[in-house]
Amino acid sequence: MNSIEKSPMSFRNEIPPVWCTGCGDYGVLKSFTRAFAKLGLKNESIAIISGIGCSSRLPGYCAAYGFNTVHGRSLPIATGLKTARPDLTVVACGGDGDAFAIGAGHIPHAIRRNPDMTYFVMDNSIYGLTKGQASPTTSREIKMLKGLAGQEEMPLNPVLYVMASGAGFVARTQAGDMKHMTEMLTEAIRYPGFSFIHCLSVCVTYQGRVFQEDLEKRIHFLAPEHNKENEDAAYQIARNDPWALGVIYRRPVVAEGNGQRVEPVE
Amino acid sequence: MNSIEKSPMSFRNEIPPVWCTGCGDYGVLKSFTRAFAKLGLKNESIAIISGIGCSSRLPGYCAAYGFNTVHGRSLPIATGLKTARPDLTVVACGGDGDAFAIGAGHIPHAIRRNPDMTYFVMDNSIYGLTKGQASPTTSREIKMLKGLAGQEEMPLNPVLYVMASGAGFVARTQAGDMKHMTEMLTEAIRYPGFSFIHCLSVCVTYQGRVFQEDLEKRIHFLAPEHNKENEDAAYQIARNDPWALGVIYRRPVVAEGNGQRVEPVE
Amino acid sequence: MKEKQVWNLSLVGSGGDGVMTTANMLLKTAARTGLYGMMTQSYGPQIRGGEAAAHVTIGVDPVTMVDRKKDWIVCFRFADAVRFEKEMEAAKNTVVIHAAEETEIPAMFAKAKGKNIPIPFLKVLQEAGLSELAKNVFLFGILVRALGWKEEDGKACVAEMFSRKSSAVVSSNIRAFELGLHYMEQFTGPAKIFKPKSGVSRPVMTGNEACALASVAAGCRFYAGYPITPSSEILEEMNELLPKAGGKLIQAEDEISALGMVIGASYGGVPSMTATSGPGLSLMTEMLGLSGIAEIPLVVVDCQRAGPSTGMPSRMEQSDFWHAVFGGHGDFPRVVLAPTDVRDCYQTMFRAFYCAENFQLPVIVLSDANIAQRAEVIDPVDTDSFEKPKRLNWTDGPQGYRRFGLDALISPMAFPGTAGGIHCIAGIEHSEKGMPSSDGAMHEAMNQKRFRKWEALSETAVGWHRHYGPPKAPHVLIAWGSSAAVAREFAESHPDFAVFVPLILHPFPKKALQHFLKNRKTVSVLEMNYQGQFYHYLKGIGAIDGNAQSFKRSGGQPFHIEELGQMIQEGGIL
Amino acid sequence: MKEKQVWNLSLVGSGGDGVMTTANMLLKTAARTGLYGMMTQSYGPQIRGGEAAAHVTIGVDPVTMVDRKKDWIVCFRFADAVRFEKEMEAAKNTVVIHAAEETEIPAMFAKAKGKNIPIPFLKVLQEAGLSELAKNVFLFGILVRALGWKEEDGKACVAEMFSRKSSAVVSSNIRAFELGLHYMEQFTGPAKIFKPKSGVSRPVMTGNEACALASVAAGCRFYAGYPITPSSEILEEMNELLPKAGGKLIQAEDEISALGMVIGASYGGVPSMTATSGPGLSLMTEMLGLSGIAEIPLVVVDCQRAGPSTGMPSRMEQSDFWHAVFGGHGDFPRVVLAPTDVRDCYQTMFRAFYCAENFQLPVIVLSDANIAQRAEVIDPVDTDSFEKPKRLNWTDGPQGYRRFGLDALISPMAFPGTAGGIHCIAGIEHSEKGMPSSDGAMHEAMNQKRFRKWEALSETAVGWHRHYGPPKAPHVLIAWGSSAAVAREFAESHPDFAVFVPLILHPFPKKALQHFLKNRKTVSVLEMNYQGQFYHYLKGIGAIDGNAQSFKRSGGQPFHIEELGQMIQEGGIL
Ligand SMILES: Cc1ncc(C[n+]2csc(CCOP(=O)(O)OP(=O)(O)O)c2C)c(N)n1
Ligand SMILES: Cc1ncc(C[n+]2csc(CCOP(=O)(O)OP(=O)(O)O)c2C)c(N)n1
Ligand code: SF4
Ligand code: SF4
Ligand SMILES: [Mg+2]
Ligand SMILES: [Mg+2]
Repeated sequence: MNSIEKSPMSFRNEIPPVWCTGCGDYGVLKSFTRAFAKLGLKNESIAIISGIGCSSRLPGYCAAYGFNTVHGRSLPIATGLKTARPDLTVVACGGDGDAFAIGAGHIPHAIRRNPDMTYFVMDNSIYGLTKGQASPTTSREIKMLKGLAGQEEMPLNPVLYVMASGAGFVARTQAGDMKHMTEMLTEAIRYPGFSFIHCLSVCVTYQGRVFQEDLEKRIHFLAPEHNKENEDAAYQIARNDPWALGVIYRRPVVAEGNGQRVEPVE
Repeated sequence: MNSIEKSPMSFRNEIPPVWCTGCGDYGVLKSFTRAFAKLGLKNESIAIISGIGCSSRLPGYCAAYGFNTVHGRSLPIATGLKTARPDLTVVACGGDGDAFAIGAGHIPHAIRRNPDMTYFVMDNSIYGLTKGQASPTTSREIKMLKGLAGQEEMPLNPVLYVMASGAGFVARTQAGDMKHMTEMLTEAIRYPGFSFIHCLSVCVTYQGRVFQEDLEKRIHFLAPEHNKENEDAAYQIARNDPWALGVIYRRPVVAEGNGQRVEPVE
Repeated sequence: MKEKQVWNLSLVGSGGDGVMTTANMLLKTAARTGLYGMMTQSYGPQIRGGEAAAHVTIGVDPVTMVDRKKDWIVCFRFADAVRFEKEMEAAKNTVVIHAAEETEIPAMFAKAKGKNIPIPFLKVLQEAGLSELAKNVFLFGILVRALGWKEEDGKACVAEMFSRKSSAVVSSNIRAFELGLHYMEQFTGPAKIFKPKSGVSRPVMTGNEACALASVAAGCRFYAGYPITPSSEILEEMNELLPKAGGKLIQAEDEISALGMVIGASYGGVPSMTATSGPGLSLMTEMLGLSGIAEIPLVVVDCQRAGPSTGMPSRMEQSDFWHAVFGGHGDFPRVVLAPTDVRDCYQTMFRAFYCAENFQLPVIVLSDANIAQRAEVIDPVDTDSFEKPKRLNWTDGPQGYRRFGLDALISPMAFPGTAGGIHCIAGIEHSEKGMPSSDGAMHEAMNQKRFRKWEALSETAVGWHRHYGPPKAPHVLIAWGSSAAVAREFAESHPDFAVFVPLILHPFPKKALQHFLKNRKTVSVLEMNYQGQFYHYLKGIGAIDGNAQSFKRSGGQPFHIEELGQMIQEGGIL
Repeated sequence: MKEKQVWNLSLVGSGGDGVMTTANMLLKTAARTGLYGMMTQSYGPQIRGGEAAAHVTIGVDPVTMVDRKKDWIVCFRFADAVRFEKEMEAAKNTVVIHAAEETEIPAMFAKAKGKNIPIPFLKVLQEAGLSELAKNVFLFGILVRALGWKEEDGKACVAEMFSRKSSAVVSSNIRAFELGLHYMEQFTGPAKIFKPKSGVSRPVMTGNEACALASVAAGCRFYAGYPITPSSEILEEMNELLPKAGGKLIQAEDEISALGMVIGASYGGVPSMTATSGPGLSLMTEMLGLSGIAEIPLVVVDCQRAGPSTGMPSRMEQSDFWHAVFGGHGDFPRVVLAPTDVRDCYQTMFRAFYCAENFQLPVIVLSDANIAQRAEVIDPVDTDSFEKPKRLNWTDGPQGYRRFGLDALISPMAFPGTAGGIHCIAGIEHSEKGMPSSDGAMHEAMNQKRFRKWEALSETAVGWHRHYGPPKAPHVLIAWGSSAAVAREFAESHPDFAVFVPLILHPFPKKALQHFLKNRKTVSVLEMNYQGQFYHYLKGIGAIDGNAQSFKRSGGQPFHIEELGQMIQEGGIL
């Protein structure tokens, strides 16, 4: 695949991001370019489809085809594109609000269809772009601390949600670790079916330092003995360890048809 | 509660249902009226909120307040009603298309908010009202057999989906067993928090006899030793036994506040 | 004015009576013998198995509408017939055929002094050793005789209808057919004899089938949709057609997703569409705006039904017009087309893709429950004569590709995969290269760019309208969609009237109308909705003036000709 | 025409410079001293920490708009100022205050021959032992002196601003304030002295705050919403207010759900609302129709921003008008209101709930990014004088409750819990009792019923408009929403002009306008959108004729008075 390895910078355009200094999204952008380079992709064969949010600005900074669509709809648009154009490498991305609030209904269905594409969610547990309202993943503590609406609402568990919808590849990473992000993304893109990456990320403006320190304290890599092809083990992690980083689940590829599909397991 | 037990018929109005002869929804209607009678509810204190579909016609046949809303939106409307009017007994209901296709995005959020209401889904694995297209729960075999769109799509697992969203009460029943349905519904309404009932049902017109026979062959009650308060056990059933009937999960009620809420577990 | 050579028949029954099959066979046989025809269906509230009526009109010339006045009415149960009272009128010469067991003739048939033929269906079939299920084929035999059609044409149709069944089933149905044919002889000679103008056999199809066939012919290769009455057959038909044409189809989880997928596929360079009805169109509103600002071609067929909200799902109405033209926040160009009948669906879909692909904007086709689901015998369509949609793709060029160059009327599209055309687009207002901009001047310039296309399209769409009636007729009726037929029919028998029928509603062919209206005395706009949506639109754009009248009512049954006559009279025109 | 007593100031900085805080303190102090004022904010593309500008106007009389021509401009970095060039004009007398390090004065200030005052902010603060963070309070001191305000008023404001901080923070900021106050003395006496007409202190608030406060006062007890710029502050404010008023709030997962929850709560008998912006309004389309057919009261505030699609989220536009009036499949009545400024939001929200609750239909309030987010010193509002919304509830009665009785103009609502009022409603067309019906005649009757309410409401809403200018002025400008201010301002200095401002847009006060237009020479409609949405609407309903002119442009900055002057000139009116 990597006949001539391109530099990550060749996947970055000249546009300066609008993100706040210190925003986790900068790291994600770097890891995107690194993964593309590592995979030896042609720039024009990549399409990055996002919704709306700070994180959804990402496609605008890549030297690849990009579409910053409307709030919550990256998956339908990416699915349509990939279905019509299976030759492309399609990556959908966006924030936790985009994915799990307004976009939540598209997730199980994108997964059921199992297109060979990757969905990368930058989860800062807040609505960044609209200035700090609670997202579906905001913890009750933070909502109470900040006096946000929805204090009685339990947060959603993104990894469990996609597992339950039948995703074949599920990983978690964090925006502070470029190396790990790049690794996860590379593996996800290579996976011949729908792959999901949950990226813990920091919004320095609306989540701030306490959140970041807490995150850094809690995250840890999956134990090396974790068998990612074991669905039971994956469910254990998904349900009980929201801070575990790594590939949580990878359904074995039973047959690769012409569309490079993973055999769906019912 | 049951000072004077009313007759189930007192919860039925005079309107003849439009359903096909033999439709599973007739049984569901009966079990609704039986459960209301058993619970000794006042007719006017009940509000049944549905979406659009054959099954969503149900509120129109009950002697209770009813609202046959628009396709896929029973949960937001029911949540708004229950939040504004906690004194009411609110039951949302509808079909598998209504719930898991167009309505799928509202489910995790209704669950996160944990209003004290019940959601009853009549799952006939087909779009009845629109004449037999595949729903998110239609099996791949049936789609292939009938030449329906979406043959490569894996069906959704409703019980697993609501479990992963954090539902506190999850049961499965079937439209052919009035006694069991009534029992499940009674227990669900009594549960002080969001309760979900997955009701396997038959569409005689678009699913027909083979489907029904298959269903009857496979369904079975949960083993008596199943501990419904054990989340691990519940996940095992949810993941591996799509034909098990009974209360699959019941999160213990930690504290009943003034709003009779179940303490959310994060 | 010569008498129209048509025969109007209604068949009424309940689930299991098979009246729809009989009606279908009738229409197919008409088509086979070189005649024209149309069939509409009507159901009671029951999901399945309730009362149902089929209304069939057979004619020597193309049939444009089903008359309310019936030549023949067949009913298995009078109680069922009464439920469809509003759809069929028993006139003086109406022949009523009914099951012999039904003895109390209801009031609605009081006027029918034609003939009254009780038939003991079950008895006759039993005596012939045939199952009750063959009742509808027996009836078909009766009708073929009544129409004086050839026995072999009827037989061929029966054979075709049951071609997937066992030979035993076929032969017993053939016997039932023959039984009907001969049974009728004891009562009457042929009720009506048509001489077809030519013996050429023609296709029979519904508007939804025509939309699907035409779309694939026009180059559509991606469809995503969510089922909804009365549009679902387009989804189902495309599911048959697209794989064969190398295209793809997704049944989406909802309408937002459906149009999102269409946008994704079209962004990928593939002509794409969806179909829906009012509630779905409402849900697609945000996506329409995205298509507008990001200049992504797409086609939406809206099979209108009575609204608002869930409304009356199986009844026609023309009340989504305002939403099609004005729906959605912000300003963006869109095109709205409307076929008037099944055959029109062909040209309309070609034009829809032409507008979408060539001008990079969203196109809405306003069909309705009537056109969508009625079956017609149509003259074959020569799609080769239609202009093929063609997207201006960017293939290569100097550095600095600008997706939204302000200098071009139509900016070439570089779709993913095109080397050297890399760019990022958004639903956000943007610079020429697609970068986000919040500059008011750039926004104005981009609005101008987007609407310039729409104006250019308006110049291209010359002749996308029809007119009928004498050029000097003092009174003009403007009508669109399936309501155009009744206006046209009215004008045929009223030489004082002329009719203008736009096939493109927005941008509206204002010049053509103004030319047409020269020296006329009155102008009226006919449409089926409560607020007079099209009428107000025409006034708003200055196409008609304050003296024009609005003829309108809510949806339900199609307009009938007496109704229009009454509106015209009440409007003081006649 | 007398000179207006106003002072226009712009403050430009980057994140951390704290210009918004300074501007806020200025406005609050103005309010405290009995003056009026207005403040608008503007940001660059950076999410946070980028360039920002605050535009403040202080006046003796109520301030209706921020002028583009500035009396003073303060900038910490010239580079930032240049980015806001379109929003502020440096005129001959403009005083420019800038950081001393910034030496190259950009071209935009070339005309400013007023004064040019470089200030070494850091140095002065350092010398006084103060942190750089106090820069903006130091600046506030300078401005208080320039305006000749009382020291104690300024101090009180600083103390209030930092009231949640430690006393050390408060006292060091007070020192910074004093430093500024005295620093300025070396350069100049007061720049402008206003004598307030009374010393009464007035509230300062944004349009979004006013909407929230007024809604709760009007009886709203349920809110569900999804964040979106520029409406999110209504959600945030309601989240503070509702619990105290015994109400409930839900942050929904999307806008469809938000309006669904509102419908659910309102169905339960509780006055309910949501707020959103264009993309959200588009998504709410289907729910609006449900409210219309099921006759469920609800209020939606749409803080319009530049569209279509995501458009320019922080920029104003008036381009959701068509969608508000015409959006949605099928026919259903709805009411559209528009405040023209922050204070108007009070009365508008009362009227919105009055229309919704009393007439059982959906009401859309068209605010915009400008009104929503600008802060104003307003005269207190006497909400007691407003008519209180009142729903006609059904309490008890004889058997046979009919939710949609055709005999009543307003049918009483029995909400769940009401004994004896049990019924089922639907988005499906229905009988008087709410049962599904697919009968065309019933559909027509129900449409009539629904629109009768709307017509009755139209008769009630007498005087829901304003006019300005001489009754015999030959030229009329029609304007709505925040664009009304510039029309009014123009007319103040042009006695040949009169202005008509509808506060209810739909149903439109046609009679009042026609009365107002008698014997005028020209009529023009001013609005901020590309297609001239309001203009075409007025023509469509016959409120203006073909001679009327349309003055319009896409959104971005508010109209300024020279711009309007030019439009009028180009229109051949002046
Ligand atoms: C239909 C619609 N509703 C709401 C919005 C406003 N909006 C823009 S981004 C956003 C959420 C941002 O949060 P998230 O998706 O987590 O992204 P982040 O900014 O945190 O990266 C919202 C509510 C919108 N643009 N469109
Ligand atoms: C917005 C919208 N989209 C589509 C429809 C059409 N529609 C009505 S019911 C239905 C699905 C019915 O299936 P299900 O929910 O499983 O109910 P069932 O009829 O099987 O009981 C659909 C697609 C609609 N009414 N509204
Ligand atoms: S607001 Fe938060 S998420 Fe948005 S750019 Fe700033 S730090 Fe990043
Ligand atoms: S179509 Fe199916 S689901 Fe609908 S009423 Fe008939 S049997 Fe029931
Ligand atoms: Mg976020
Ligand atoms: Mg179903």
